[in-house]
Amino acid sequence: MTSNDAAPKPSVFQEDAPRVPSQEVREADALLLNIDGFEGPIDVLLELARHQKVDLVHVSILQLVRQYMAFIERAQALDLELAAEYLVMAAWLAYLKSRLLLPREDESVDPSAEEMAEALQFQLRRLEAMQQMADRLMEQPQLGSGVFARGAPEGLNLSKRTRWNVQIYDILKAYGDIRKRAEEVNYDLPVFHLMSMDNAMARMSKMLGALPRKGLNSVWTTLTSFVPEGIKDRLYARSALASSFTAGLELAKQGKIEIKQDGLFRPVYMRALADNDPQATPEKMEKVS
Amino acid sequence: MSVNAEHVRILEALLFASEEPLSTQELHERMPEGADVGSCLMALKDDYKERGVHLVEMDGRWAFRTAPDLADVLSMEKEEKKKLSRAALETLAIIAYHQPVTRAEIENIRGVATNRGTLDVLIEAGWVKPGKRRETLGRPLTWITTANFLDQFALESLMDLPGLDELKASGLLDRRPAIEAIPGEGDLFAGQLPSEDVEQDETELEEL
Amino acid sequence: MSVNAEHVRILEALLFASEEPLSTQELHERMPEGADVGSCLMALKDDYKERGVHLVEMDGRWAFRTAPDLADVLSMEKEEKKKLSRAALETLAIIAYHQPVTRAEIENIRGVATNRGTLDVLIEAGWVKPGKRRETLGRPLTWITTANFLDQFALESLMDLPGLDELKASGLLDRRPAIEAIPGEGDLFAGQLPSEDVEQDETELEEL
Repeated sequence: MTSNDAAPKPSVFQEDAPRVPSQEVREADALLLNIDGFEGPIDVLLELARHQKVDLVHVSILQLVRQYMAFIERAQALDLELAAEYLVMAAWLAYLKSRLLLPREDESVDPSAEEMAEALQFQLRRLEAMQQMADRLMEQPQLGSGVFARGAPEGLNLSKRTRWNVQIYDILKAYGDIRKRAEEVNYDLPVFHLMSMDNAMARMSKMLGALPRKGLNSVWTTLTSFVPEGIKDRLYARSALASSFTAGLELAKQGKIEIKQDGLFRPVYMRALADNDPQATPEKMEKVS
Repeated sequence: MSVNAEHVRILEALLFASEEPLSTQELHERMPEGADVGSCLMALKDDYKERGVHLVEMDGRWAFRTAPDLADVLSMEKEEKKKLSRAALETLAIIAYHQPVTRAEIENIRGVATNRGTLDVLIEAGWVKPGKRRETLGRPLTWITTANFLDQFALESLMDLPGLDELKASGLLDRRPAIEAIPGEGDLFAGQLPSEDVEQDETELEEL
Repeated sequence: MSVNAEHVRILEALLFASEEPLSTQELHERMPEGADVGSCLMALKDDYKERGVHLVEMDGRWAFRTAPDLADVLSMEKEEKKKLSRAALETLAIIAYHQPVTRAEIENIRGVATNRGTLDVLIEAGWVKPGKRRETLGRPLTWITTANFLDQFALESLMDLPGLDELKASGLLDRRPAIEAIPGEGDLFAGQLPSEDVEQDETELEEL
């Protein structure tokens, strides 16, 4: 902890402390090292709350929200893939934070920001309690280590009937296996709805043909504008983008268009070249993400 | 009124010889006609209560086990403790302390969806099993711990779970969702509903 | 001279838990430093001399054994524990889930013919019994589970068997990963809803 940390008093509601990014970024980075070890956003929040080194009953929700935001920002800055649930939680926390900070005017809004903060705190306390109980359970003497059954039972013949060694697990597993088998017999290969390269190429050539050529009033057109609009199927949309890009590269290679990009992750632009433009330089393309 | 000493001896021998805990029913079948199994069990349990071996009851089944307080001294042949994943551990604790509990409730408490391979590990170990269905919308299945679980963790009953009283006192054994980890559209805060409605969202999860 | 009561307790637990008779030397090694193993053994032997279990010495090795005079009452044949065959297990599972179900239907679900012997094993175990005849051509016999079945698996009712969705959620119905391999994250097309889950097609499974 550095001296410039505003060390806010632990209370559920309080002013947002002045931002001290270096500190939070450090904490976020420490957490990010462990991202795979976390069981979702609540787990991260709990870890952050533990850093406050106060009883969870007194944990500062606002501080928690800020630290979580720093965690998310850092992850995005480092281009780490975060599961959607982390982002949903971030959005929810941002909403909670704004509610906590805004002067309360509309009393009818239910539940109040305070109730929401309390609920979050309860959730954290309950999860922490369960984690502690899991540890305590494991500390119990266990059968086979600490507590022992008779080591050499003489054995009893309890009844004339054979005793079957079958557990409920065996039945459930057997049924699961049967269903799985039945399913695989009728397994239909999933039909992926994708845009083919040929398709994209035809589409792009047609659209480019309709656009002015270089030398006339040629315009740079973004790659995404070649992708059909209003695609609902996410996979199809992604394939359309990929195919259009590849088609663009192919057309550039053929000297029919040129491509530019201003920097990493910037939009990709394309424009048509005149049919026999001597300046046609397919190598014009810069780094593309 | 004294119990029949010979009957206690037979009971003792039966329980010593058996490889598995015996139910009162099974003991009845093996004991001489007219024996008062219940009284014999009580007498035997009392005989052993100060000894290095105890007579314990787990969910109506009886067996001799070494006294838990000797655990440290007895760590002789160390049997490999089953390594449970953190997720499985947490899930086991939640089922033990919150039972009967639905999967949706477990997910709510953990704030994360349950991976396959979490519950089935616990079922396979013989520690949890399906309980009754909850009589709410969707009739979700609940999960509970088994007699095996008690035996494994040297507990005579669920009342002996460590820390149970503190948890109860602190109100942390409430299974209801606190906040929805994944807020639904419009309703960012589905947690603080009156208790009748609390189960509602459960069914949504359960149907996934 | 009295022996250390705690040492006797430890000795008792050690002998109880050991799979094999233990020599005085082995006991020495496992007992706390300075324990008088010989005296403890004598004291313990004396404690048990009237009980249903005796502490006996065989070739310098010590073990608990049930009292010889009880041999008749106990009839110590080791009971045999058998595993159910794969076919029997599956047949039992299908009857449990689909009852009342005819043999033809069982074969249909399993995808193989069922031996007569498979059902016999289940009938003999007391887990399944004939139900009503189906009022269709040929009036085939149906099969159902017994009360014994519920008993054996500690189920309160057939309703408490996990459904397909619940089996899947607990990892008991493994599925091959479908589209999972294709990365679905990223926000190239923000605003378009992620096409949720891999398990989508689950609903297509016939409901139980």
